[in-house]
Amino acid sequence: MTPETAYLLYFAFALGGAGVYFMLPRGEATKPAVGALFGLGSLIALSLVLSTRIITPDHTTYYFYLFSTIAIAAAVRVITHPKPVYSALYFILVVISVSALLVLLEAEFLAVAAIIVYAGAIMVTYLFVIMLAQQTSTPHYDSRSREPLLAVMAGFVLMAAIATRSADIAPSRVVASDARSQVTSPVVLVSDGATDEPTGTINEPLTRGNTLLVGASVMTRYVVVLEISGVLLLVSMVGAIAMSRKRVPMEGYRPAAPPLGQIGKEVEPY
Amino acid sequence: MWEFLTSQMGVSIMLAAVVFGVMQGVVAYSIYFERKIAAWIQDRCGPNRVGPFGLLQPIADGVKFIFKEDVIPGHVDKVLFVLAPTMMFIIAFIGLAAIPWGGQWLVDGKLVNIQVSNPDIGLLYLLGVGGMGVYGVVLGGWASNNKYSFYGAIRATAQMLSYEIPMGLCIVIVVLTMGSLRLEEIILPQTAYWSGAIPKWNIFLHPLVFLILFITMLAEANRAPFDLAEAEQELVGGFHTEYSALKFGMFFLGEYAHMITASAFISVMFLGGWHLPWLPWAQPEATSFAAVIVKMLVLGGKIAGFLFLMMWIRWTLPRFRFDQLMRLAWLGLIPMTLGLFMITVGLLYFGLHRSWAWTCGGDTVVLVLTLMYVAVSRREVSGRTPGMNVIGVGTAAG
Amino acid sequence: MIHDEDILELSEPSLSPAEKLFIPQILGGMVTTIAHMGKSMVGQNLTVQYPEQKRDIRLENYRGVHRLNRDEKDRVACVACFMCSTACPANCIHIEAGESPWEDREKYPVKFDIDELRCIFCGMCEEACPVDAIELTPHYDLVGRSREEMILDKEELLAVYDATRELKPRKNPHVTGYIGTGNRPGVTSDANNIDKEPS
Amino acid sequence: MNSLAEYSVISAILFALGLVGFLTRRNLIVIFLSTELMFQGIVLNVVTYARLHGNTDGQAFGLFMLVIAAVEAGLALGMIVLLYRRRGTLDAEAWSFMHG
Repeated sequence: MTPETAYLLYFAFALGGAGVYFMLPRGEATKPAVGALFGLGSLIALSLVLSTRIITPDHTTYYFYLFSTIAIAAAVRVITHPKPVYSALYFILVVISVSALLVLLEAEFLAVAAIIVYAGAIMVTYLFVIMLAQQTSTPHYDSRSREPLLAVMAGFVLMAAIATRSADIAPSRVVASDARSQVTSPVVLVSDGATDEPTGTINEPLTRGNTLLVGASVMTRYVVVLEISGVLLLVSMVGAIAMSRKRVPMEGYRPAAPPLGQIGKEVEPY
Repeated sequence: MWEFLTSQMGVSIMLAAVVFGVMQGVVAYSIYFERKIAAWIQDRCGPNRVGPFGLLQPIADGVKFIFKEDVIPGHVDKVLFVLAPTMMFIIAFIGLAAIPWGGQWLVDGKLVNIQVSNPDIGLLYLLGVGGMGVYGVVLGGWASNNKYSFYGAIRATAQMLSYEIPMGLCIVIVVLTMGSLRLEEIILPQTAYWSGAIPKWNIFLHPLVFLILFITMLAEANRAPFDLAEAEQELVGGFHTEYSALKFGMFFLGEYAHMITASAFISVMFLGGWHLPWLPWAQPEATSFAAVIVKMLVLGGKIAGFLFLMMWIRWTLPRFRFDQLMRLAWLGLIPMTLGLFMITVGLLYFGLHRSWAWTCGGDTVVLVLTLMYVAVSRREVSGRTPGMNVIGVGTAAG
Repeated sequence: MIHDEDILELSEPSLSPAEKLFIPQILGGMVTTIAHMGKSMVGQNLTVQYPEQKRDIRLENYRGVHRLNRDEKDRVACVACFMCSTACPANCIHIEAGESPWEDREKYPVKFDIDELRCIFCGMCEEACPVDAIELTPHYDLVGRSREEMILDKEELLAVYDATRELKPRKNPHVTGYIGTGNRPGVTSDANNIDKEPS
Repeated sequence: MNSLAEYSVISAILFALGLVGFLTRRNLIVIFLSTELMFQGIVLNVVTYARLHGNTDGQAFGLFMLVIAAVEAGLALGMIVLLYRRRGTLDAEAWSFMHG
């Protein structure tokens, strides 16, 4: 990565940080429109950086840009939307677009599994809890964030650090560490002529069925992990049931009784 | 042009357009037939005013849905209120993308799949899409900001989450038997014959799994007797109480599209998809264009059969009560499918998973065990068991 | 007050295993419904095709739209005694009385409005009328485009009489002694005979 | 054909956005949503690198991550329901007295 592209990347992240800061709920000071403007600028700068990495554009490139844009925009809305229901829905959008990116990476099985598990089960449960617990009016703790400036700075500095490092993939090291891999497929490493830095690129798809490969991997090399995750699921099931089974009133604490007969006036229905 | 049209992508695009267009009409007419069948079962005539035998009724309904005033009540969450029926509609339709409609077509010396998309993970795709189907109901119910709608949404959530487990297990059993997640490869082994006479359809291999999958499909499609989300007697209209005009129409169409997707899915999984025994056009070897049409018609006939079965069941059975619904899933279907799953895995280990005697024997064992459990269980249908109302006593107000 | 002997203790029927399994019962129910469906499909259903077919109703006492009867000289038979509006439980009859231009009675209705939307078609007005001037007809498909249209005034009520005179002739009220306003076909009650005697 | 660096940049962005959300938001449910967002970034990254290596270990670990996410969601939601019942609020600050 040349210094110019690195600076452009940092600029993109700075713009993005500003955008997220403006969009984060801060009561009256929230300016979603300004934030969206900054975010748009950031996305454009980012796409400029990423476009330098394209070797030969084909249709996957356009899909990549489409779905990564959706993923980032939706992710920003997940953390900035004052209503948790919308956050959850935007998160479903993130899951779907990340799954699309996984499909582009030829990981169809994981992509669909993510949709089934996240969108089909986990997020439904989240929505269930949100809808049961949350009123339609936005409570104060949703309209005010905690230390938005510091958090945004920390997050985006981290983002810049990780992204800059991971944009510098050195394939020679990667191939060396891949020597012990059992299930392999041809990886063709193409040199990025513009920057004279090598970049890992795949020209040939995985030949055997993706599900078969994942299954072989899970059932042979990582079978212990599989067993452990099964146990973990069992433990969490037991834990969740044990936790939500009985309501234990706290010592001396009485929950504030909701005002009677006021539903629809002072108290919004749910 | 012909080159493109006969390529896989051209066929996929055309098929997508055709399927989407035809399905709109089929969905509309399935509403008509639902009303007709309901009427016949109840000794009535059904729609017979618009056109001969009322055949233009769906068009009249469509016109009405479009031109009625589209009310958005003031207290609703507008974005989600508009989004919910759209989601219901779209999610019900996109499942059709993975259905293999007509086998393969030999054109210009190359074989083309009559399928919008033939992903490696067709079954999982359908499962994922089915899992998303609940969002329309949940969002519609919550966004309406109406207690009845909300109850409908909550019921739908709990119901779908519960019935997804036996459904997934049934699908896993089929996958274990057929050894593939690709729908076309699930159909192909089913086109063989036992002793030259009986097609190797999975329904003969796993009748109990078929039954359970059909029940869970009914529940997933929110059909009677599992339509608690819209129980008119208790919840006014359930999740679509506040909806009117085109939005209500989309909920309505979405429900029927969901039924069609589920029927196509279960036909492919258990009834050999486009295969019909002894009909030479509907064999995998037949790849002419006429054969493709015949295969599509065969699959369409199977879908129509399932639709009729669903409607017949709807106008026969009363709705479940919610605790009955939950008990059926958690104490009935899930243990049964778990037992079937383990038996199938065992048979797979010994290589007997495609032998009729062994799989049906396994199904019988599970059925007999269930019958024995049911016979000795002291629960009555009313759900009023001794000590049941003790739960909840002495808890803090929430 | 509910007496002990009126209370019927019920217990749930105990179910056989087949009934607990639902499936045989479900199949039995489905056989029943498909049998009904087969019967209906060959045309044996009970539905009356309403605008073309109409159910047979009893003309004498069907309580449909009101009418104001005319007497033998085609005058309105009402004497504006307000009995009907007093008896009306729905308060749907509004009468304004005026001095009668005829010699044989003192008052007659200048205005006689019935709000058919408020009316509950109980027939109390018919019972209350001393001269059998107001009656309910077998005419039941009354429609309108506005609420005002559904308030029938005197002329409209008389028109209803003209329209239904053939279908349901006016009773011969012996109290008024009017003659020639028609006889009810097929009814040979004492009332008919009594009415004829003064003539 | 894309180079894989882009995918890892996207995953880094998702991860960091999840971190920002985790730090700033006060609603318990949104906090857990942010952790799920971080999971998404990680899954994408792992699969990207696995693709680079040409094997499927990353996808296997993606699957295990899904399991972890499900476990986390089950426990976290159970806990949130419990906390909500005690306090009637989803504000994380309502429980700040638990420190030390």
